[in-house]
Amino acid sequence: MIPAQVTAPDGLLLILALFLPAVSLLAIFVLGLRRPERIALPTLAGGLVVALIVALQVGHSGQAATYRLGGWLPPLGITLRADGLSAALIAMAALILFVVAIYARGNFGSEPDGAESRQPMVFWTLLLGLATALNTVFLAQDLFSLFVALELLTFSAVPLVSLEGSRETLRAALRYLLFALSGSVLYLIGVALLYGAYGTLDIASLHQVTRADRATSIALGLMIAGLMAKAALFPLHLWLPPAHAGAPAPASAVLSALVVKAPFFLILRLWFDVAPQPQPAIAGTMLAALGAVSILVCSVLALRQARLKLMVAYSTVAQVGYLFLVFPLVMGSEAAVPWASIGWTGGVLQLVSHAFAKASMFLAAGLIAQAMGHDRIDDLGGAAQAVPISLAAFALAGLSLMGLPPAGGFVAKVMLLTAAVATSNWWIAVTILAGGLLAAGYVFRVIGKSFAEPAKGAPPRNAVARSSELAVLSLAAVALMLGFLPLQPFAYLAIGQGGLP
Amino acid sequence: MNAPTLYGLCAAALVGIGLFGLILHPTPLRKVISFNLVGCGTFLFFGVAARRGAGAGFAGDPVPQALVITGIVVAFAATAVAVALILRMLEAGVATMDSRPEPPDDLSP
Amino acid sequence: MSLLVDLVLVVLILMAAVWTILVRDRRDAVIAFIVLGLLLSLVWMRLYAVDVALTEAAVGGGATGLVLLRACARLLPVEAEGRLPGPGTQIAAGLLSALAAAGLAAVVLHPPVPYPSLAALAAENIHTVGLGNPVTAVLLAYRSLDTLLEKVVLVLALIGVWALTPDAFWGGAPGSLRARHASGALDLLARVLPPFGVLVSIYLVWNGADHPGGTFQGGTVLAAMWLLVMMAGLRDPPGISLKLLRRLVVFGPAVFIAVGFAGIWMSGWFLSYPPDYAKPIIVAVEAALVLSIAVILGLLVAGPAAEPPKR
Amino acid sequence: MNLLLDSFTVVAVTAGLVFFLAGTVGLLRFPDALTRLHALTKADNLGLGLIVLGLLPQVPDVVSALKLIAIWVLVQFAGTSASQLIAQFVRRNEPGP
Repeated sequence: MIPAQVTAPDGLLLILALFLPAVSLLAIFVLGLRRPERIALPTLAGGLVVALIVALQVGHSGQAATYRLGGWLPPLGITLRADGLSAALIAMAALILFVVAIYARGNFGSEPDGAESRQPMVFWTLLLGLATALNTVFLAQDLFSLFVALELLTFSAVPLVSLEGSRETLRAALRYLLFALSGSVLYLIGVALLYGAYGTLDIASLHQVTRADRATSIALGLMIAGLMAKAALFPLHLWLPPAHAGAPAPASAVLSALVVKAPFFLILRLWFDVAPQPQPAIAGTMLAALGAVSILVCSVLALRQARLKLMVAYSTVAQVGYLFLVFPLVMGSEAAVPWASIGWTGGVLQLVSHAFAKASMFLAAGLIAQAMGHDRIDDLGGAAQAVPISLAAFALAGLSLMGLPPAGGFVAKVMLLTAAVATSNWWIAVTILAGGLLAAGYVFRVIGKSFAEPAKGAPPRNAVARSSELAVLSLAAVALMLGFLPLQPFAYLAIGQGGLP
Repeated sequence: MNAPTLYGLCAAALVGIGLFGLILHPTPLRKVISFNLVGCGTFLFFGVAARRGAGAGFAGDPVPQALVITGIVVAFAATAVAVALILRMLEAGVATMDSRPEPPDDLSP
Repeated sequence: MSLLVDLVLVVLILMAAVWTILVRDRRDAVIAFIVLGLLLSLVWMRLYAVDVALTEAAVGGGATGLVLLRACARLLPVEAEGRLPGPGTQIAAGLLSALAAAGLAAVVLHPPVPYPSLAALAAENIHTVGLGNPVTAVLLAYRSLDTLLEKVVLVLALIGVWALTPDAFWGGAPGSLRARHASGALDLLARVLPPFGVLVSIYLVWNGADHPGGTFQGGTVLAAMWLLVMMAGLRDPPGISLKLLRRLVVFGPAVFIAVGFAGIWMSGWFLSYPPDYAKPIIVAVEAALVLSIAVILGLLVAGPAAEPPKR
Repeated sequence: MNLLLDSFTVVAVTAGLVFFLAGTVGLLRFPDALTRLHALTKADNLGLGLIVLGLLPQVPDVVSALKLIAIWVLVQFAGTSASQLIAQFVRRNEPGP
């Protein structure tokens, strides 16, 4: 059973993507350092290099990179596989994690006496845990391994929410944990049913054998419902705003930019790679309808928040809603395969550009709060003078959320809009436009207040680290640069899709 | 009706009962217990798949059995984290009642 | 006749499950849940899944039950039972749950023919890893990635629990597990039982290569012995910054990852074993894991630090 | 010889089951915790002892026999300690006679 061929070096990099951060977190745990970032930062830099090499190799060879753990072939063994989409997403995750790490370097002050202290140790180990978890979600091809990956993600993300330890954040963390666990267990029931029906959990094998029968529909329905809870799709979004707003800024950035994207990525996988084709139109319409409600309701809620971080968190629910619009747009398109359709491409680009924009926005919100000593939107007067770079980053990231040129969000939303018009889904087109207007409302509200005169007797402003501000700006710049991509399906993302080599 | 089918129905009922508890109970500890019930039902589905897949000299398909072992341990870890959170929340709540309440909108940098 | 036994078990399980949900007192709910766990381990025996039966009894019923019971003991005086939602919500919840259960039951009643299984593939390949117990072969060879990642999950869960330590107590020890009215009987048990427990856990791991048993079962027994000693008050939980403790936690996963990387140059793939040495390597990995699992499970039960560190 | 051993097994195991049954009836029917405990421990010890004794002639080798005996001893020990603990709990919580 052990194949004779030697390992391809590109495949081996996938192992590094998983275990480099894992080894590093174990090292931090065992060494008990005063400054864990001295291990974590180089690891995340290494992770970025690994992810970029994988992405370049996939692009260069035009083929997905695969690795079989222990040499075992599926269905008995587990495969890691980086197709174009996975490669792009691990590169995205690695870049955001690295920049967030640079930002957070000075954030968790450590004890002067050389002893390990709680917040740095927990933050850095769990950040590395998130790196392992995200890479596993993006690369693993086995539905049960993906369950373990989701649990890795949950266990890394939840304690970050309550890092500060106040009662509110503990409550938010507990609610998040309960939602996440319920989602996992629903997903796991689906895994059990699929194994009972097909005797394999390997996605590529399932792709060829799934039938449109009752067991498969129930299994996929439960799995997608569970993942919806984890992705905070309306009406299962209640946990997200307090959790993402309560976490420290760098943790919020990673949670909003990356962690909620992982369950959506799995829905995408289930929908296009596992489910028997074509799916019932009603299912896709339902997901899109929930996405549309997410966009409208949570954008309005974002507009009404008094606190900056809560506003940004509600905006995350709204922006994740856009991702769910993809399903009817792809089903109605004339493209031969989903990834050749402009709707699918727009969805993926929305995922990536929102990740960069939202990471930048949360970090900027953190810096603004740090400088002003509070994050009440109405009292932000003077922020424009205090932290001009952060506010500029906030505004640039805001462009992406609104869908204005030249931001990445603009290209993504125009693609979705085009697809909606082409497939005559007018209600989706209207939702996209309305969501953009609402986003403009909440972003400009912050900008406007920040340029106001500071209130009399305002407390002195705290200084913020220049390196943190540059990190925030660089993320916003990436979100902006994505706006120069052409308005068409990308060949890169199609590499290795649908079981192609 | 054979034994695996019977246990399969039992698993379905366990999931249903657990989901009911998960929605019904307002207190977090009861939710955690209900989550464990759903977990038990889920694992039993794997057990049914294992028993039905008996063959090649094994009394059950070993793959789902192994998955269940992994799953049980993960569920235990989840329970431990949830319980620790519940207890800590309680302590924090008790602590803030007698100490000066902090202004809710101030962030410590 | 044989089906009658199954039927009785199912009825008992469903009674325990309903009791768990409906009983008012939360301690009663936990006890019903523990009973359910024990009944389920009987079910796993009836399904010829002895490895799972051992794990369910040790982890599912035992360790989970202990965590929940300890939570009850600390919650009881403080937190009141919450108010149940109104009848409308209750009916909606009931309908939703019934619908889910009915859908799942329908799937169970119509299994595919022939039933898919990986048993044949697992049997075909088991000689290359030299094991007799196919479940161990799945856990440590075919699907070793899951097992390895799950160890990382356990470490992260431990960090998650420790993250709840109040800042001033970081580095201190979890609160004493000593039972409030520890007695002679518990004391005697804690002095006499551990040597046997250690023996049993070694047996479970050693035996697990070829017969039912394995790392988790062994690790849980070991953890139970440690917890017994702590509950009798013979030892208190160690400080969470203790170097030895940290090393024990990391030891198993680190060995596993190292063996994984060694596999690359020994036999070509990450987490592969050279055919001639597969069994001894696997048993060595299990032995390393058992220690770490025992320590992690014990620490997860003990909870976050509750006293300032001793300087 | 075989018949003799087999009939010994049948008799001993049946007797053991009777003790378990008696213990269970006692658990259900006796009025308070201490007497219930009394019925349960006595009957279970004897019942398990008889079952183990009855099974001994059926085992293939000495190691298995030792395992059976070890199980009995451990259950004895655990049962005794557990009932001690329960009894102490009862005495603390109920005003004694």
